[in-house]
Amino acid sequence: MTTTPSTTSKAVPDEQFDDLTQQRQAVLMGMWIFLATELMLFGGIFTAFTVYRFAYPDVFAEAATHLDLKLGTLNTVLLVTSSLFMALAERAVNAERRRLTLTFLLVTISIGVIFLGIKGYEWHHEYTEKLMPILGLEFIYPGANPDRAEMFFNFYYVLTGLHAVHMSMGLVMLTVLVVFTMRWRDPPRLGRQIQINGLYWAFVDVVWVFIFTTQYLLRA
Amino acid sequence: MSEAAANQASESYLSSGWRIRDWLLTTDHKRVAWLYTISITAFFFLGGLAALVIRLELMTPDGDVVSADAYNQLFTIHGVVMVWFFLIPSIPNTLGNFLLPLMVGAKDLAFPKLNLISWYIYTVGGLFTIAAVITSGVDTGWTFYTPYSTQFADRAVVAALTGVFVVGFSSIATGINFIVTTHKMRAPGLTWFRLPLFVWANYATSLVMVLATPVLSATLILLILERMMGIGIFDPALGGDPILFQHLFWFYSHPAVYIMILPGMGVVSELITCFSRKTVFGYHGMALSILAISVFGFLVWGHHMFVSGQSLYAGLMFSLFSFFVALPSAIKTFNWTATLYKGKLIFSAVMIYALSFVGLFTIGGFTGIFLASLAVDVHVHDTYFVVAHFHYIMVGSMVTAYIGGLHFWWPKMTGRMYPELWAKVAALALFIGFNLTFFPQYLMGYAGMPRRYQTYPEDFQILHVMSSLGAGVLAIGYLLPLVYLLWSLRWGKRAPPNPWRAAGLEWRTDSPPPKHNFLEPQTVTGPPYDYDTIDNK
Amino acid sequence: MNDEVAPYLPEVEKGLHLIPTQATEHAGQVDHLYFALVGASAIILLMVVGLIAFFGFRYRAGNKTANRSNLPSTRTENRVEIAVLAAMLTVFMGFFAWATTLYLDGYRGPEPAMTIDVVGKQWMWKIQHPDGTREINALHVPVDEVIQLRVTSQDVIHSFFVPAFRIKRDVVPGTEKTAWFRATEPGEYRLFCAEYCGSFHSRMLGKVVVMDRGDYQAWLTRQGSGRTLATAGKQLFEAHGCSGCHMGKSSVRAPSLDGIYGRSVALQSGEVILADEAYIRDSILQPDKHVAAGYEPIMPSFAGQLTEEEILRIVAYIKSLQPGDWVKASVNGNEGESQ
Amino acid sequence: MKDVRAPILAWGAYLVVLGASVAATLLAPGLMGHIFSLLCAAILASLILMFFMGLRAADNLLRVFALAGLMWLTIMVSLTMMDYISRDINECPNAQADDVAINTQECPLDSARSSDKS
Repeated sequence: MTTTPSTTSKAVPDEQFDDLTQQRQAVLMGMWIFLATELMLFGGIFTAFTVYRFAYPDVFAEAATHLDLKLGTLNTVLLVTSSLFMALAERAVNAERRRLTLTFLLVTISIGVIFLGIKGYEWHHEYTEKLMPILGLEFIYPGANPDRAEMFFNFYYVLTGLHAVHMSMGLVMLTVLVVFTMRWRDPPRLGRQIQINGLYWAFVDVVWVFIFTTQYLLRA
Repeated sequence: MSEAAANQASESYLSSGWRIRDWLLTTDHKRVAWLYTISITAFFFLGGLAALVIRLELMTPDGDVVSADAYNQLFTIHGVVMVWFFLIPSIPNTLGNFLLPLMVGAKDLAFPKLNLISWYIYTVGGLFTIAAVITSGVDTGWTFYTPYSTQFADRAVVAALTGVFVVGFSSIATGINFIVTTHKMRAPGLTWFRLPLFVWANYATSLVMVLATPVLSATLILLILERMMGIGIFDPALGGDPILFQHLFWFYSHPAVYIMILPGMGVVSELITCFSRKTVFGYHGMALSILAISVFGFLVWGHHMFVSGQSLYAGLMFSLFSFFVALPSAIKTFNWTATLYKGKLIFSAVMIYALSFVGLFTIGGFTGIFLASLAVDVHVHDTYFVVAHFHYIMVGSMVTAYIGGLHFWWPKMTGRMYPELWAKVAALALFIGFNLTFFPQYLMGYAGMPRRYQTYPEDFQILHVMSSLGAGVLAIGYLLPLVYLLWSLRWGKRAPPNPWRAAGLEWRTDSPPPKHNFLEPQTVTGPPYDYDTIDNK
Repeated sequence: MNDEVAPYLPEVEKGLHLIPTQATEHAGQVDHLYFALVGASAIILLMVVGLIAFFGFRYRAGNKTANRSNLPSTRTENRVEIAVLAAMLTVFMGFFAWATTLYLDGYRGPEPAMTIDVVGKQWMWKIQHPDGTREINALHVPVDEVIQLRVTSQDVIHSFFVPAFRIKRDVVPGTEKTAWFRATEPGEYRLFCAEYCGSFHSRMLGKVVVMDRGDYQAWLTRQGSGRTLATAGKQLFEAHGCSGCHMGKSSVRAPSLDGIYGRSVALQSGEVILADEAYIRDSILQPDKHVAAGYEPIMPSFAGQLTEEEILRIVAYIKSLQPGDWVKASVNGNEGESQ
Repeated sequence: MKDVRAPILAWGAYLVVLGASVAATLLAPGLMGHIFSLLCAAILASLILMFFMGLRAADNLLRVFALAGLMWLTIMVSLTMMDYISRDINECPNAQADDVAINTQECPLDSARSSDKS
């Protein structure tokens, strides 16, 4: 939203704003509203999931046991750790510590990439187990009611897939921030940008908490 | 300040810079508003053209103008274009974009670049859908009901869905922009209960856009995945439930109706107060009822599904809520009427538009009560009664408000006056044409004529012919303003800053306004619509 | 109207009825509610328009004599608003109660005398009576009996809509819904599909025939006698050599006929036609008229070789065939399920 | 660099709650375990919202918007579930597309009829 590099390091608000406080509040508010829309986006899919979770409780609980709980838990830990480093990066940039900011951002990105790697490994594993009922792939389910279990896996792929898309977008934005941090032109502005992106990154984490809980933990 | 600098600052937003990039890369909300106006007008006439062919086809009971598939594609084009590319963005993105910053005394919207991007998203998404629909055809209707859309309609459904999905982001961007602008960028002294009702209406609309549109996006994602990748969430063959699609779809699409009508209510409130020369009756009630509609609008989506097979209790609940949501609308209608009481009424073209709105909205609103009544809805559901009802709201009311508003703020937007006499003719043509088109549809709806029928039993022909003739008159009512408004751009009289002696910050600046809207910061000291003070000055 | 559906259009109920025929008691009750709603809205609309007209005249800008002093205070405005709100709330809740009661009456009917199965399919209605009698796009029912319909769909969502009964029920694949009615007037009434279902949505029409109980029994018997007719038809079918081509292990030369009745058949010409009695009859007498897609027009006409009665028997036989009655393997090519 | 204690502590608390949630799933599967896990999810989400997203220090307006999303999500889920809880999703469990193929010997609905609620 506010990606134009400012020409001076002196803090000047964008032309539509009266002062920096107003700008900061406006941007923050805009981001929170955007996150509310993201919540509703995932919420639509969670609503559908809830409907079927109630309709086929046993089948879904059984199907969940076919996911890899260890890797899922590991990923949850990784993601919250990356959120922690993101939060630390925000504090580092506010303290005008360039190297520290850079380090924290890079750690955040690395953990994010590892997360996606593990997720990809999980998908691959499920693919080899023939538990991937998409694109006309063979679906061989070793339990009762394969039709309804297929529904569980449908949701699993939609939710984790959409989440992975959001992660990837977050990673792209974080990479841009790394470039900005290396340039270190306007630290207060960079601080705002890191704060906004940190909100997004943490939100993706919140979504993951619910994906993890509903997909991995509600098992028989 | 030197004279040259002063001149430059006070130069109108229209006169500075006419290179292509000055328009296509502008971040000025007023220019973006124009970009939107142009796209929206194009889409409106495209959708209208489809409607005219449909009405032509329905002149006779047989399918003799177009083939059955072509007919289905036509009403799909009409629905998709009118709902997503015209009605939803219409007032917020044209008048709202232009006026919201002016009305709150801001230099621009909070995120001008986002505003420009939203236009690109909208236009690209819209053109993409149109291209898909025209080259390969989509015949699902604008509702995309499963399983027809996922398994049986063998055309460019995915492309159309993608286009609609993309356009959703433009709605969201606009919504965020408006909400933040209203919250954070009001002029000193402009408290919430001093805001013009137009701002209230756009604020409420934005809330609905922001909270409802993502659900549509989620639904469309599921639909696209189901169609492309075989992820069958709604597929009955996999134990899925097609009704779930309807729940998710209408969770967006019913509030979307309020996205369409609320801004119209805001516009009409402005017009009626100005030409009654007095403040609106029950300002607080008006503002709160706008908010109430936007919240209650989220609780009633199930009334689209009374015969679909949702549970009995869900039906009862949604019916009850649907009656509730009619209450604030009833208050508003009453207040508009009461605003006339002891006013000094001037029957300009704008006022005729506004009063047409009140009449048409009353009819459309009350037939909404018919549809909220379970037993009656079972009979008229999916018949022309419903078609007539929502056209009374969305075309009769909303488009009338839009065109009325366009006239009212035309001098502000362009610096030119439109020809008053022609405007009156157009307003009357619109009112008469509209009623002639859609009133017969109520009658044939109760008589049992289902909607989306290309051929029909001969008994209904007389009503269909009336309706088609009305559509012709209506077309004139829409084309006339297009002609004389364009004419006025060049030959219209120059407009003074405040030709209507109207209240509101937007009238304090020049017509057309300078780039940053106001030459000096504005403050507000009194309530809105203080026409007593203006007239007695 | 399209030729294909013309035979199914009801004979009666011609001419425009703004209020459709009231063929059930429920229809009359719905109409009462409708009239009340129309009345209430007319009153409100007249009030709004009347006030606008009255104020418009009285307080027009040119009228200097109008008394414009003593505008209502905010407090008065609030009171008036609340009064309007309360009045509307009362009216609305009245209508809600009325409409809901009526709906509940119509939702769960009395104990049904019979249950008829209805299956929607692009673009026809298939109906099966309790005794197994089947019909297409027509529903014969006895008068004054509580008829329960059990509706489902084979493909997309349709909606079973009989205006004269004021009933409508969406027909959703994968679910089974019920609707009921008790027709009070013998006659023929329109049956529409009210939920958009694809290309020929507007031709998915039918009729409901309400008959006196005796007539209904007679009708059922006539349909039932189809079984003995069919047995005779089978002998004719074999005697005239039809089975040679149509029943062969690999039906290369001619389409297999089991289960053809009531199906959509793709024709060589690219059209799709409903295999009803008329179609089967035409195919016997004028085989070149509708050639099934993928086959040569080699079948000879049997016009003049068969008596009308013999044709009826053969038609009855073909109608009685179910898919798989013949060798499963021979069912190919001619499936012709449209879409 | 100030106030790094709070996010690190929050992170620690997160890991503890997460551990409890996973343990509950493994040790006490079934309804109680599920409810516990969902409660844990709510706590985990709140921890992130409060400490990593700064909602603890944010002004009320932001909290309202954060809550508004949640509120509307609740509306969507509860009203939709209201429909599903009060009807049987499996009204015709066997009436899947294949079974409903017309032209079968019996009425397509017979199979559904025989399998439940006769």
